[in-house]
Amino acid sequence: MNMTLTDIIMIVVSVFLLLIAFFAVHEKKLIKSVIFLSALSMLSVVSYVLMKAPDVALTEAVIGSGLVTSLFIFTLLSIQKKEDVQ
Amino acid sequence: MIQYAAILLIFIGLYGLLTNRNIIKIIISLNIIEIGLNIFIISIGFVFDGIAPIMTSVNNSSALIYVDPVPQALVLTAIVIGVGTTALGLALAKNIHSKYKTLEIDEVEES
Amino acid sequence: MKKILAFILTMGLGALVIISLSNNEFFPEFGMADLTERVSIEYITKGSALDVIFNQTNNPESGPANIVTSIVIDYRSFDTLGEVTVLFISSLGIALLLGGAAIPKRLDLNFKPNFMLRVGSRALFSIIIMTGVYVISHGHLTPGGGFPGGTMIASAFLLLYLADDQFRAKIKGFKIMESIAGSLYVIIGLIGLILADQFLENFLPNGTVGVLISSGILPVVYILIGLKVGSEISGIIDHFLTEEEVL
Amino acid sequence: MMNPIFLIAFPLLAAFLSILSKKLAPVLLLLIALLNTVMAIFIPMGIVGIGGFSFPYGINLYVDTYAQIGLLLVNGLFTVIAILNIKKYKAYSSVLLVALTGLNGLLLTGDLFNLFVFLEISGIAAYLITSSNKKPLSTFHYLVMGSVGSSLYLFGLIILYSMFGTLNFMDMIHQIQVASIDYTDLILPFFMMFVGLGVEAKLLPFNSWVKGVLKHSNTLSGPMVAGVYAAAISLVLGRLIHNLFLFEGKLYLVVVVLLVFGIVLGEAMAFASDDVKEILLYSSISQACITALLFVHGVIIWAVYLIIANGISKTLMFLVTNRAEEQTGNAKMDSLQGLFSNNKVIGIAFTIAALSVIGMPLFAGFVIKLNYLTVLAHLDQLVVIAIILLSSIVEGIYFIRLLIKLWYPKDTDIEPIKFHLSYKIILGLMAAVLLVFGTYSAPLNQLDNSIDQVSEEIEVIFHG
Repeated sequence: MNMTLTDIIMIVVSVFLLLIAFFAVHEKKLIKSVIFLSALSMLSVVSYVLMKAPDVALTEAVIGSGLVTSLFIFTLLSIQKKEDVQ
Repeated sequence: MIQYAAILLIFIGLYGLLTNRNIIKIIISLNIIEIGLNIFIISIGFVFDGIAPIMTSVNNSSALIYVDPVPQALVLTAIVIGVGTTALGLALAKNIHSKYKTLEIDEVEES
Repeated sequence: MKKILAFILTMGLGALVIISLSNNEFFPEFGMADLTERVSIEYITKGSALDVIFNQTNNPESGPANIVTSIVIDYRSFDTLGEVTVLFISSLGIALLLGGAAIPKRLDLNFKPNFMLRVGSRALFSIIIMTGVYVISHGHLTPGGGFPGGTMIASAFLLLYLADDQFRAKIKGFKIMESIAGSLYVIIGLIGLILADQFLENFLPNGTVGVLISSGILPVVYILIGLKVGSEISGIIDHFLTEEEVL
Repeated sequence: MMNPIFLIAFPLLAAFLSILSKKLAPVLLLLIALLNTVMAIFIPMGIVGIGGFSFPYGINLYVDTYAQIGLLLVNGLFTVIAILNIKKYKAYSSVLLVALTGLNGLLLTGDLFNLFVFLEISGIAAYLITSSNKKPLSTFHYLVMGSVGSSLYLFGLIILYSMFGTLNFMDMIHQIQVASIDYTDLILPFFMMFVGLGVEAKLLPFNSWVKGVLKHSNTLSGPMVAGVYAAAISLVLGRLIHNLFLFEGKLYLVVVVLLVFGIVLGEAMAFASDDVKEILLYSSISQACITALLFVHGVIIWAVYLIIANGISKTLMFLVTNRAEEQTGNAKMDSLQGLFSNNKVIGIAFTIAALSVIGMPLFAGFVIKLNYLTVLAHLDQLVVIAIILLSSIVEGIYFIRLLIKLWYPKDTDIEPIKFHLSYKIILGLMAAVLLVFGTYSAPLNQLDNSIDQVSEEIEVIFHG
């Protein structure tokens, strides 16, 4: 089996993708679920780089894990603050 | 291998959509579907010994074997559309929480 | 129990899709995509019989050396116009949904940034802005372009929001920038219609492939998109981080 | 000089400029809506390229009689709703301008990925319009369903792209015709795209969002979602079904069963409910399923007329009901009892629209239903005819019951609901259209199935 390095990394990445997605769905605490989502987004950046798509990797890195995660965190923080106020 | 993982990722997102009752979890499942779909779109354009579709001074001719640039252009659009819907979903989640004091769909007794 | 059943069902559906795709002989294997049968061979060779050579070919059908950018901005520029509208409508929607605050005030999260963080972030702010501007302006040569560059500029503002809990960017300025950049993009499209008989056509000469000042109006369009995306996402961040001033 | 791209570029330019000044936005909205309606009349036919590239490589717009009728209907209904709601919903002017861009883009575009982008634009605009109902959970439900729908559509489209290598609508049809492919390989992408679009078109698999959105709708979101959006999405779906999907074999069976089940379920739910808006929304679900069924069987011209008649009558009925509900507080049948006794004009208009939907003679609905049933008879689709006739009977029962309730007041007189003069004029005009085409139905027969010239255009391009 001439498994070059990239083939091995691809298989590892796809296994991790499925694992982290499953954890993200099954996690009870919201903060952890958001962290798993951000990790999933970072993994998708790795898979874009492996599949020779630098443009998409850059966009997904900045928007996917950067912006989307911060929006989720801000929403959770403001909801947490409202619940503490009650 | 990545292509099959991407398709399964879409269906894990769908599974998350079906079983979760928390609004934030539903938005997370939507994002998982979009991430899986984007990886699938890029995976159909991959060519084994192709190079990134950018001409530089090193690989400077259009005769070289490139990866398919069209799915990458489509994914650029799909990512930003995903951000648009996610941001709207989160704004709605904040509104729902401030109006009904809960994020669980079953507890929101909307008539 | 219900969850396990649902999981088996969805995984079964996924396996069904995978099987039906794998024994569909028109659907290429993972790495076996043949570009000559696809539309993309035209985009790579830029429609010219002889090879496009970096730094040599003069005035090809579509200027950018980055083929993905040439598709996003030149061949399928109408998609990107729709794309910019999607971001515009979602930032408008967030202003509508979250914007009701009469006297908006910063959401006081329970962390007090110390003096060092506030000063340090000012320095980092300009570096991030510079990277964003670089990524936008070199969109037609290197990976990146309007969308990642614009988001980088917005993340610079995000840094200021996080580092200083009293900081509030001037929303009015973002709105004007967003509106002007968007309308300029449509007006460039209409000029293309008047000067060169089709909407969004590149009416300036393309120059040689790979030079910074090349591919006509496209870098200008990408800069406009970068500014628009940057101001819109900063507006979204501001709406997420402000709340009603409760007197 | 008159280029179809203006129908998309001017509303977009107006939308970008409208956020600068709150006062200017409503004026801009009305101006652009009227301009679009006028432009939709004089729009030239044929393929219009964008970006200056040859046919399959750039994106192009395609206009034939089918698209002209659709544009006129969608822009006209949009202007009507905008005029009637301009005072109450000033803040939504920019959102409505973007919705106008999205709807025109849906009807004009000749590129399948561009269709996905415009589907998202009009979808997000629709989420924001329904957020005016002040029910964030039903808007959220609509957002989730809409996102899943467009993701499925994109999934199916990408499979088609990887199989045939093109995203252009006509190029894709040509490649499928040329490629010797048996239909079983096309089942997965076509079904994904059909279900994806079916979400927005209120067809069965994913239309649970319709109840939440339309039940709490107001005079802006009700007619907009039930009238304008339903018409635009049905036209787009019809064009795809007629030219691209060409259902056959197992997929044809599955689709027909889904649609028939949608009709029966819609009628049953409408029959069982006592809320005027619920009756209207379930009837519009079953009408959407009937329209899709007609497209699947190739009855193009009568399906388009059905979309026009439904668009007009649903917009009219939702405007009347929501306007009345604003003053009485809830839309239950008995709380709106005797509504028409003191608003004669509105009552007549609503009755004409209701009777036209049922298909009573003397109204446009009758002519349309008669013709498409005869065409179906020629195709000997007996099961489909039986279902449609059954649904018309059930429809007749609950609409007549509704009309009786709304005409004859209870003994206790309720405070009179007054309708603004503009309502009376515009709704009267719309009802008049249904009446005229009911009695004088000659012009309906001028057009025939050739209004959708996509296949002729492909002949010209590839074998011209």
